[in-house]
Amino acid sequence: MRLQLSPELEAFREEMRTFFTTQVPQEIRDHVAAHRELEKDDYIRAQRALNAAGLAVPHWPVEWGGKDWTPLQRHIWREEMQLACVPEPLAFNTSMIGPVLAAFGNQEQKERFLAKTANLDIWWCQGFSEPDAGSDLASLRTTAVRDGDDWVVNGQKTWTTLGQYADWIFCLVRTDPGAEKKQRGISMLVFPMDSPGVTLRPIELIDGGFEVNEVFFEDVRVPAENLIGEENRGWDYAKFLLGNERVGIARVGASKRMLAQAKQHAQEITVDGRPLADDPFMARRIAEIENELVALELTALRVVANSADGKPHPASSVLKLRGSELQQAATELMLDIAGPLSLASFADGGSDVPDWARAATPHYLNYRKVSIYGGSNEVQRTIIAGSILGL
Amino acid sequence: MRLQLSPELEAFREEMRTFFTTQVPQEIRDHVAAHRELEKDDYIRAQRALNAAGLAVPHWPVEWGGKDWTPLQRHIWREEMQLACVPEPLAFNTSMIGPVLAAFGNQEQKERFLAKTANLDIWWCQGFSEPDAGSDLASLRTTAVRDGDDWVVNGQKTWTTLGQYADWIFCLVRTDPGAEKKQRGISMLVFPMDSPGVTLRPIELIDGGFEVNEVFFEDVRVPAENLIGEENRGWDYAKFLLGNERVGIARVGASKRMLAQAKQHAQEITVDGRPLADDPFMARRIAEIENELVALELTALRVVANSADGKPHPASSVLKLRGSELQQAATELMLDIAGPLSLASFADGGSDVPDWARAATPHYLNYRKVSIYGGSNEVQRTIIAGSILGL
Amino acid sequence: MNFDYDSEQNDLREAVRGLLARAYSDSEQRRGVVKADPGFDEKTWSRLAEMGLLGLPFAEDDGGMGAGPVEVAIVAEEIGRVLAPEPFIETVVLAGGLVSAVGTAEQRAEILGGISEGSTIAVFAHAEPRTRWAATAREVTATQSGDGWTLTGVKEPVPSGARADLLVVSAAVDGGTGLYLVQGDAAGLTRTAYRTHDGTRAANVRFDGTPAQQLGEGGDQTAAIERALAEARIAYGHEAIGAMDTALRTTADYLKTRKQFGVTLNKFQALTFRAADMYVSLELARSVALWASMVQDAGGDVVAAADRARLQVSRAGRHIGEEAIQLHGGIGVTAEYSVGHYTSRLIAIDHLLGDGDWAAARLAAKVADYETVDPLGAPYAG
Amino acid sequence: MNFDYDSEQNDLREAVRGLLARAYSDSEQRRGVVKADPGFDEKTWSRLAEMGLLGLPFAEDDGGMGAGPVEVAIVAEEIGRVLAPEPFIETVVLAGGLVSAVGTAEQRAEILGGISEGSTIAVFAHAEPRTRWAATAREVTATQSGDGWTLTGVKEPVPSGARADLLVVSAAVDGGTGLYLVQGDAAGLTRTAYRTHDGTRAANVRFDGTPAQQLGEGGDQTAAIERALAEARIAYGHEAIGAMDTALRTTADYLKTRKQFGVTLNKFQALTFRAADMYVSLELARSVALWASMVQDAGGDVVAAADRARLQVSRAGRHIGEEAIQLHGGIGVTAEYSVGHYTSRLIAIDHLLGDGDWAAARLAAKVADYETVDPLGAPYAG
Repeated sequence: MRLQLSPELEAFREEMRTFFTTQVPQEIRDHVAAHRELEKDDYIRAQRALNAAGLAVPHWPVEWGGKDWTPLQRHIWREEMQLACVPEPLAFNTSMIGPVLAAFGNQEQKERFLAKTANLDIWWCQGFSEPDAGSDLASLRTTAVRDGDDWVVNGQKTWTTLGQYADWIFCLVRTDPGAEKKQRGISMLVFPMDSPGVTLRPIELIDGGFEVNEVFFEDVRVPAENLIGEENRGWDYAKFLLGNERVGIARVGASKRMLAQAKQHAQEITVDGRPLADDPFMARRIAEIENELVALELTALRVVANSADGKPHPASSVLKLRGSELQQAATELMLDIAGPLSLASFADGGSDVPDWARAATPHYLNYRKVSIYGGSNEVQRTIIAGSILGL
Repeated sequence: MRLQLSPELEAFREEMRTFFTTQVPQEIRDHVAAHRELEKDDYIRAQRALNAAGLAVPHWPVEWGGKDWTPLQRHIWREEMQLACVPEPLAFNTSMIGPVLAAFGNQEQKERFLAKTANLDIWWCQGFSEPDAGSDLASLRTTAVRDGDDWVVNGQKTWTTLGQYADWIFCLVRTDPGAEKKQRGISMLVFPMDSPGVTLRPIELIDGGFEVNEVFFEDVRVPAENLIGEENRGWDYAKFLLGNERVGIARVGASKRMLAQAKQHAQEITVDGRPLADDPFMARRIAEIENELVALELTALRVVANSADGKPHPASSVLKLRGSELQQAATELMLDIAGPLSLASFADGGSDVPDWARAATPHYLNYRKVSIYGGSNEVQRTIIAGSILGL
Repeated sequence: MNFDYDSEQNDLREAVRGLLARAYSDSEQRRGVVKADPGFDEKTWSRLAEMGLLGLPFAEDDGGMGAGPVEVAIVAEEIGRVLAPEPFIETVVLAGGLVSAVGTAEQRAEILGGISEGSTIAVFAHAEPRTRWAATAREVTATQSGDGWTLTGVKEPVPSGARADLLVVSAAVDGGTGLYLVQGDAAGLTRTAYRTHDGTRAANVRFDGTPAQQLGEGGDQTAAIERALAEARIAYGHEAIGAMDTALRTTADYLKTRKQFGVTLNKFQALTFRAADMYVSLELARSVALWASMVQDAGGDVVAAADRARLQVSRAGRHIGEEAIQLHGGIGVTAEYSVGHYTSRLIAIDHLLGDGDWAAARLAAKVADYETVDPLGAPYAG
Repeated sequence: MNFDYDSEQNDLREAVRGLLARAYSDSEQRRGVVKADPGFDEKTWSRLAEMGLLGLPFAEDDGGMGAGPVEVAIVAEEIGRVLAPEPFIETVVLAGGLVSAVGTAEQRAEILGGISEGSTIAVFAHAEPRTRWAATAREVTATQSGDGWTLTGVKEPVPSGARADLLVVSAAVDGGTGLYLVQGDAAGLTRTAYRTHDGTRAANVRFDGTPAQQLGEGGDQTAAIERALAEARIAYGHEAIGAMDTALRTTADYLKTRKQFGVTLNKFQALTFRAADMYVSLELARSVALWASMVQDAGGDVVAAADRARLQVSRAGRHIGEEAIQLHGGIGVTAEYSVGHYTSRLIAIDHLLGDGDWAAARLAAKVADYETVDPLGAPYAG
């Protein structure tokens, strides 16, 4: 057991920190810090800045731009990115379809898509969940029927995040309705969002924002060469994709950043003329969340330090569960620091309420999602009880 | 809606308070206040003092010593008793077998048992739970087989509280193993604990005390007239008995008493020369528990004020659940006030640690039981989800 | 001692429920209303007036109905049940309450009459960008000028502050905090309105030598403000109870109908137990809210009772609001489904006039002053 | 940066586990041992000595093994796993740690040698009836008499205080708190032993002009005490991790085998989810405990790290200890079944040397002094 990073890793961390804080446009990082919604162009500029330096897809195979880093290096890379408020490379591109294409796509598909996917020249969105297939994804109903050289896709997807910006969609479709096991009749297709028969309906969220969509398919014709991997093997690719980078979801760096902001704002808010930060209850609440974050970060480090052999450390299932709880605790803390000012959520010019306090409630409401998406906390508990405790 | 008690009820409350604080031996009430184990004789003296004044079994039928009080009067009676640290009349006698005998016993049984039961001339214990029939009581295995004028009982009971003091036991036994519904083959028998074939084994608890027992039956012969009510109707009597006085289990008065003691002890403990009570975190913790207790007491009042018609108010299922949680919160508070002194649990002469601090940890450990017995908190949640929310 | 509504109170409850059920039969209807300024439905406001609800607590001499806090609580709970966005508590309980408590006979007759008829929407402009749930004013100051007064400074956020016809304004003045009346069209008054997350409106209200009339006979009004805030906290508590009740019922219905893995969600014990815990939180909070109204009715210590209700309702609101979304899953965070709006409103209520931690700190400061709490005795029974 | 034991550490772990598995193969065996004074098994103590564990952290020149905090942590975790009642942390980490930190070469050689051989049981007599987890002494005072010292006052509770051959005693002296050595058979020493709820022993230790020898060169030893207490908190944290690990495993096994309503309890999702939450608490606490030992090993701020470990382990211990009993039901509160003893020991550990709220208050006092915590950086990396 050793606490310190090796000199090489210290240097690596310094290199990442310097790059993220100097080479990614400041105004984009300011948007992230203030929890303002990013424009499509902000995502693209940030990811291209990373990609130009070879830092967008370090976990990909080297021949497609990967870095052959250790899990610990990837962890440091991600944490420093979050601490510096750099928008992470689009997960749909870099953590989801990219790795699937690299692992299961044919050579032509790799050459056609991977470079553009890394550089966000193609913006991908995900077509997995359906109105009646949420946690129970395998019961999806969208169908693809072979017709000549095409697949004809009909059905509906939902919760498609940032679909309004997407050029292409990777989609789970049922290609064998007769399969004895419903998981076995599913394939993965990719196609342009502007294909005839694709329509998109934005869904407003309780914070007033639009980040998810319903996507409808009506006789969408998809060329046969857009099938990824083998027919009816889509479920395996989906599991591979969803299991990918489980460690990243702890989002410790992002929560640490929020907590640091909370401390600062607690200094700015005054109660009877004294800073709220001097209130012992507020200090104690911050200290308790902070200690939980230390525990989470150390657990993430245990996981990455031990998962060099590839198979995920058992404790990794803890990361999504507690990571989402602590992200929510941080947003709730910010909300309560704002206190009466948190009412001014959509104030604009002519308000004396600071930006961060205006953003507090929408951010709190929006973050209710983090314990639901990407495998709800109930799913995580099921995994822990089943796979780890054998219950 | 009206807050105040009527003048009559105010007078009633005053009468109860005066009686309990002047007519029940002080040293017994001091034992209760200090959470010291009571001697058998303490229970008996306390109950006889109440019974002499007609205050032991107010909820029984008038002809057997009952008072025909309203639920609110019974609530006040119980709360004042707990606030005054008066040991409550033995539940096995007054809340369990007594009401069952009064409702379902034959005239001879009533005359034979009820007066002695009210006066604790007979000490009853309960023979319901078995090693493999806890929450799932209906699967009990103890059998009674008819042989001439007797029932012959074989089997084992457990969790028999204070069985070591008991003169008689009321017992659920399987009299029809062939019944299609297992609930339908159960009868209730009563018999002396010194009957040949009855043996008792005390079970030590984690606080070092002995309050529950295993009871073994080997060919115990019970005269046929000791069957209560009808053969194979025992399950109905058990449900009647367990549903009895659901309101009492909130134990608000007892928890209020503990909280008052906690406040006092927090004044006695010094931290860096200042009373622990001045620590803002301690004050806040006390205030939060106290407010939960106020909420529980008001909910209990809502229930009793509305259940005059007999059928229990839906919110009554909340009382056991939250009542046990708050009893445990109060014991944990006391434990943390004692802090380092809580280690001295079994100190005797020659210790500088005050009695209350010595008792804190055993009391905390002992009170883990209150969320388990009398229908565990899991059972309570099942009732709320099912009967109230229809889930 | 009893917790039952009498028959008139039950009738009132049914009448209010019926009126609001027509106005907000579903969440889409409310969404439509709150999209446009002023963030509520003027027609519904008139109907509330026609039913006499806007004058409910005011003395009959002042043009009101002379009803008590329990009747106000009934209306507030029904408002919460459907998230009616009309500023009932802001206008009737808070602004109206202050006018009826400290106003001159003339002011009472004029203002309370107007509120009761629905012709005057008055709100209390009290919160300031740099104060936090205080009963006093610091940033807006009042200066005597001739026989009138002028106000200078900023109030924010002021619920319905831009729509209001009349502002009751707290301002620092020699000897404490005074109360003043400012007309919506007064000179030197700048109001900037914005939507709040719960669909209602609030405003930044800027006074710049704005002419104002003193409310009542003057002097330090901190005690009157503290009391009015306490009565409003109790009323908001009842609104929250109504909202929690609907959120829980909606969640239970969803668990009964939504299928995953081939079965309805109520087959998952971990979910039904959490719904049971929501019920426990709701019923405990309901008990304290009802009690606080009875304390007010009995003339007891309404400020202390309001703190207790605030703490209990705040904890319950967080618990139920967050669990209601979580037990729904993704649909719970969409604006197209109802439950998230309840969570949003519960959070708004919690940050109006003091949150749970704020109330807990106030209770903690006094906890050593007494041995036990007797909710039926002093200081609550009056 | 890595969290893996090296092969020697794994061997140590296996050896300790094997030794303790023989000594405490089941909960009844431990029950038998703790029934009789001194509350632990002297034979097992000798075996720990033979394996070199009682000299583990001491310098080889002082008769020890020169091992580090990670090795100590491994022993502590194995002790917790079976609730071994031997006073390893009290004697080796706390008393031994103080002697090795401030003792003269002569004192170190004599005392640490005796501890390593198992011939001397030394404990730190520090807690006082009227102080609360302080690093200083108030109620026991030291007075110089000739070339020696005498102590007067009371220490309580002192773990294994009556059995100890040697007491390391903190006492108030001009200029702060000093450390003194008192022999078990010293004149004017009265020790009253009693059982504690977790089966171990503690004592009231009364000094009445009791002759004592100064430990080390004298002067204020508060810093050394603070550090030794921190190292003991970390070691107790590992003992708690071992105990929680067993409590969770025992609970999971019970859920898999215990039947109610015709099925095993692991068919009840509400129960399995709670077991999953216990696992989350355990693994998070384990991470901080391991980290704290690494901070100590790296020469970082061990006091700050110990506070973090204390808070995390305390919260986890309450959660897991209480849930372990609740998920078992009635059998969990009996002394005849193992799990309740784990809850009892976890509570004892929590009240030795400072509980979770105590640690949280210490962390809260410093939380404004820095922006973010970097557990791999200053002040922890040394």
